[in-house]
Amino acid sequence: MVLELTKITKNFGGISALTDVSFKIEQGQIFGLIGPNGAGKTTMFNIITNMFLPTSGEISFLGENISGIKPHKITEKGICRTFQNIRLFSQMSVLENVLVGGHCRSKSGVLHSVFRTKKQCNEENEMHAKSLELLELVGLADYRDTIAENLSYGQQRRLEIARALASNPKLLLLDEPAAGMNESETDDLFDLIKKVQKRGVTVLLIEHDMPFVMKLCDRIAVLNFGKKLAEGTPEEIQNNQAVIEAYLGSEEEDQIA
Amino acid sequence: MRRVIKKSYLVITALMLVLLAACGEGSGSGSADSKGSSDGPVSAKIGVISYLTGPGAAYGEAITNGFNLALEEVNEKGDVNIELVVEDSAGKQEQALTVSQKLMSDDEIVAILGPTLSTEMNVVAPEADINGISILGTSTTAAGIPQIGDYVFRNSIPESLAIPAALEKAVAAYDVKKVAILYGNDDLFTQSGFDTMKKVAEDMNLEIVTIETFQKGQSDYNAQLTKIKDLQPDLILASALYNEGAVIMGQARKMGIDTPFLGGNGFNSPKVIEIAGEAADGLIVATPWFAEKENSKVQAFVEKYKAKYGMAPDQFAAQAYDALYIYAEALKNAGEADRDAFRDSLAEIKGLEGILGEFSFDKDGDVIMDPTVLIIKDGKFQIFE
Amino acid sequence: MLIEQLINGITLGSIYAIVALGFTLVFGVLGIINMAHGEIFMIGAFIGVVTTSVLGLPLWIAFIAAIGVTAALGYLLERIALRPLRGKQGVSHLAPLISTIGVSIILENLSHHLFGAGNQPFRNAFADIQFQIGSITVYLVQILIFVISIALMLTLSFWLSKTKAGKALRATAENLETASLLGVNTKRTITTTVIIASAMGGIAGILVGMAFNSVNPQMGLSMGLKGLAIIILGGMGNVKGAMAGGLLLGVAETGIVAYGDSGYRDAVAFITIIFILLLRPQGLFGKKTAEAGR
Amino acid sequence: MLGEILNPYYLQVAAFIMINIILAISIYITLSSGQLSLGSAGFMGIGAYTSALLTIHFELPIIVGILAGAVVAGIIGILIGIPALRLQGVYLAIATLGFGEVVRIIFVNWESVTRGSIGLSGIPHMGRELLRFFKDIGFDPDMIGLKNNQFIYLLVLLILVLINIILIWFFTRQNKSRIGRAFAAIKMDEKAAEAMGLNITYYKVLSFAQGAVLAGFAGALYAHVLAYISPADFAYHRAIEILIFSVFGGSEVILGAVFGATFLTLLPEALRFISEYRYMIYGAILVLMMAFRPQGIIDASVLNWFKKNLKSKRGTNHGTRINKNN
Repeated sequence: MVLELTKITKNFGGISALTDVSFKIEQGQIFGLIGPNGAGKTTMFNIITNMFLPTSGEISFLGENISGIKPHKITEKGICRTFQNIRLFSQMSVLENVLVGGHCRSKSGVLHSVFRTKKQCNEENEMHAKSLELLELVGLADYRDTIAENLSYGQQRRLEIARALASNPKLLLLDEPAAGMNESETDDLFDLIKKVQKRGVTVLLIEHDMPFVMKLCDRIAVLNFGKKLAEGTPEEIQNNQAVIEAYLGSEEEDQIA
Repeated sequence: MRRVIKKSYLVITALMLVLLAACGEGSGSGSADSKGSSDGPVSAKIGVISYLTGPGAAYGEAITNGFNLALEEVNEKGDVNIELVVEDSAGKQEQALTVSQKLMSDDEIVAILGPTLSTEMNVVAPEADINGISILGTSTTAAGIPQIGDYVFRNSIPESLAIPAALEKAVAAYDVKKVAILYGNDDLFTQSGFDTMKKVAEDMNLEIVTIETFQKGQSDYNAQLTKIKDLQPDLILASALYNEGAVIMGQARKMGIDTPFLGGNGFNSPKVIEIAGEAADGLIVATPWFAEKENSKVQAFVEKYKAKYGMAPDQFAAQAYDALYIYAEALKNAGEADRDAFRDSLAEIKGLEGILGEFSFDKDGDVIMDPTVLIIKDGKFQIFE
Repeated sequence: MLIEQLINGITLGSIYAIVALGFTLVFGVLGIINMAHGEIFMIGAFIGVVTTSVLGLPLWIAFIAAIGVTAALGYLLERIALRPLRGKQGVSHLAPLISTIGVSIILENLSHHLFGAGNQPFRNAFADIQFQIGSITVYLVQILIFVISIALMLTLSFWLSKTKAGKALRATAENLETASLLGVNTKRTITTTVIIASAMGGIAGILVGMAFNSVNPQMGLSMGLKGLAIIILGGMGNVKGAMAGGLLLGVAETGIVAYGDSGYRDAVAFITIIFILLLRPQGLFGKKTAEAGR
Repeated sequence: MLGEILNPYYLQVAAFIMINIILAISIYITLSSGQLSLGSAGFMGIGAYTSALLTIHFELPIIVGILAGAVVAGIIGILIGIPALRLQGVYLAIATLGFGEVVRIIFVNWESVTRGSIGLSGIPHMGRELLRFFKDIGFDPDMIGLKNNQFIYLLVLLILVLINIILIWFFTRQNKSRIGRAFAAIKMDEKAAEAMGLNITYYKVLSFAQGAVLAGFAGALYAHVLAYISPADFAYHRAIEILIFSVFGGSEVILGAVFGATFLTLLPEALRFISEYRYMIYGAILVLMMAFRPQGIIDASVLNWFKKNLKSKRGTNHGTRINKNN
């Protein structure tokens, strides 16, 4: 069991964004979280990474209760995310972005850094090598010195994934990774996520592109108005009557969009 | 990359030196033959550090005017031939220190006049002392300045001389028992004046009913004055610069406080009357400078100053005027433009008659002089009897 | 003495409040702390001196002149120091703060050059009208200042919440882009805001001149920092909070002079800033918001 | 010969440039993690007073005093920094502004220790103490043809230049490490940085405290170069002046701070008439810089240009490290 959410509820000043949502993600799965806009998907991400505290409920990661610990500690434990509205360090180079991602896996303090001790040199070299390898993985190796904001939209999304992978996550949270991508880019993304899965990383993703989700995911949970509507394999979800009723209209809209 | 940083650093250093060289130019290009020759007048250059730009520029301007007026007369007389090298300190310690270095490193400069503020003097004087060049403050009244070193002098009367003189007369005239003290606590000048006031009042066994402070830029003194009014002192000791002082008197009179005020050196200015109007009546100050004095030298100075600069001289101009005469006398007695000879003859000066009165240095290089006590009555400074 | 000091405190506090209203208006709409507001206030005071004492014109003309000049300064401030920064890519949220600090320095030194460093008396017969209530003297100016500050606060609250222009202003404050989509002329709204805020600074300047008979170039800085403390005390962008905060600070400062150590008078404001920001960043009267800044 | 070149005036100006560079770096380092502190004058004052009082009353060696000044400023920086971190952007700027003023007011009022506005005079002067030391061991500046004050300020300048080289080296290296990347990431997007596993609190306090240490350090040096300090030296205007050094020169790279401090210290010396309009020019610089070049005169692209030109001249790169150009 990688992640287990138990009865997560979140209220924003009386309005409830999530109500009693529970699901489990197994090691090595690609887990999809779908639902219409405003269903509470991104809120769920923010709660898993502890950017928001849940009003009630419990989050357990690899058997450990992680509710209430600081967001940066969450990353250290092995959960890392991307953002729906890409949040790269836009003035940094591509390589630097990935290096920042590896921050929590390195230790050199101020003095080691300034005096460039052996330990620090090795660490920096390792981080560089690893970052370059990740850039290779996401297909951005040629852009290592480009300033992040000059990348295309699809490239930026892939860079965010590389940056998140640099923290050696056991669980990777992707918030609408395919948004704004064209067909061939989406296909590349599909391959990329599969490769990530092969590296032993569990993936939880939010996505509106239904064919993409159905093709990619091992298991899917559906949120609607902050409640879990259904959970199961892609086939089960596609055939779930409640999902079809609640979702059909907006699914079509999303397809168009 | 490291090398790049180093290299850029070098480039910047070089740039800096070029700029430095640019700003140093011209300072050393004085006449080569200004050193005293055996016959004719003793020639010398004297450095002046003055507060010429910034909020207090008016002080520096008056001082420099005083120097220049005296300079003409002194050179005309023919005993000495002095050239002034004027530098601006902008009232800042760092700048005063840098320009003093500029002056001190010029071997032709025999002695220094200035700087304007006591804060600047605190920084410059030790440096002058270690370099063996005489420095004389014409407006630095804070305690302890001539004691900095053997080469440090002043001709401005310190508060420790002015305040007791004024207070004694005021106590006698108004039968003062209780005093209130009001002072600006974020300024060296007024703080130093306050220290003296408090000590003198205690020495004279006066009851200090309250001590109040104010700060620069403040415009509302009502809270302090209401408190003072309530305590009904016989006299208010106010260590303030005339700027704030005048406003304080204005607000006090409006509030119905008609107690006389006694101020320090900084309070003594015709501007008080200008700003406060009739509310200025009842201000007592001790000063070496009284423009109405029936003395031909004083009146000649006032006339000339008015003619040349279009305004009445204040005490800063007068002190500067006398200071240059003191320097001329010292130079004449020294007989040569030598820094050490100059210092020795300067320390010897005694009983020199100037527009402020008879002037001598004590053993520290501080001033010995009897101040005149004045009071503002009917919108005019008058001798306080 | 208590009542007299209370009157002193309220008078001072009312002036603080008017200054703070200008601050809070600009912050409320633009999310910018206008560090030049204190200096605009000071210029307003000098305009008052020049019109009445130097030119010998009546008081009401002084008011109009001060409002006119400070409003013009507000316009210039918006055009030169604020507008170029707006909507520019990669400009940090600190840029307007730094830019307005720049304007404040220019204005302070400009007035040094124009009016001299010293105090200028503000002589006006109106300032001498007084009433005797028992042993206590109350000046008409003191009452006037209090009334004007209350009136300005009420007008501003009413204007913001009830009128169309005010609603546009508040829409702009909520979100610049949305407001512009909704058809609000945001450029004009912002300019209006800065102009009105500056004019209020001008009014405060004249009132100070009348109440304390003293105007100098340094008072802008000291008053500006006090105003800053007040809007933090009262909650940023909160009109009623600014009023309450102003009175509170005025009375507190007077209190510390009357019953404590006058040397720490200025510290009251700054310690207030630190404590409020650390303990209750939304201010004494503000509502808590989810995410401040950015 | 040597004696003629070494005009104490130049040396003195250069010494102030060095101190101002340290102050500018202190602003730069706090800004590098996206925090604007207007309290630098306050920290400078804390450093200056700490060192001055220790050396005057306890006759500690100057170097101990200076280090103590930096440390005390740093500790207070941490104490202020931790709670102040909850504040963002402008709020932090204002809280620090308030802090700086409170520090000054305490200096003014705590007369038994600080002597109030009278200020502390008789602070041991770095150069004069060194001169005494050299004379004690039998060395007279005359031997190499120098006057006392030339020798003093030459020594002071050399020490300050050395300090500056060390500091610039230190912070350049720190900048190129994960620490520097963490600062930059926090500056660009705090939330994303946090999600990437950066301990925001730690790095923000670190950069704030480093800024405080530097300001305190510069203040202590200032005290021992002027030998006299008073509360007025550490007022709001000083904080603004320090800010301008960094904003004008360039707040994104350390050399920007160096350039800004150097240029703006020289400007009024080189052009005397400017002195009168100094603050007006400062104000205009702030406004214009924000409008047209918010990153300051020197930024990464200017440096890259330099880098390119220098590299092509030198031809080969001797470096062995693979991670040099990040």
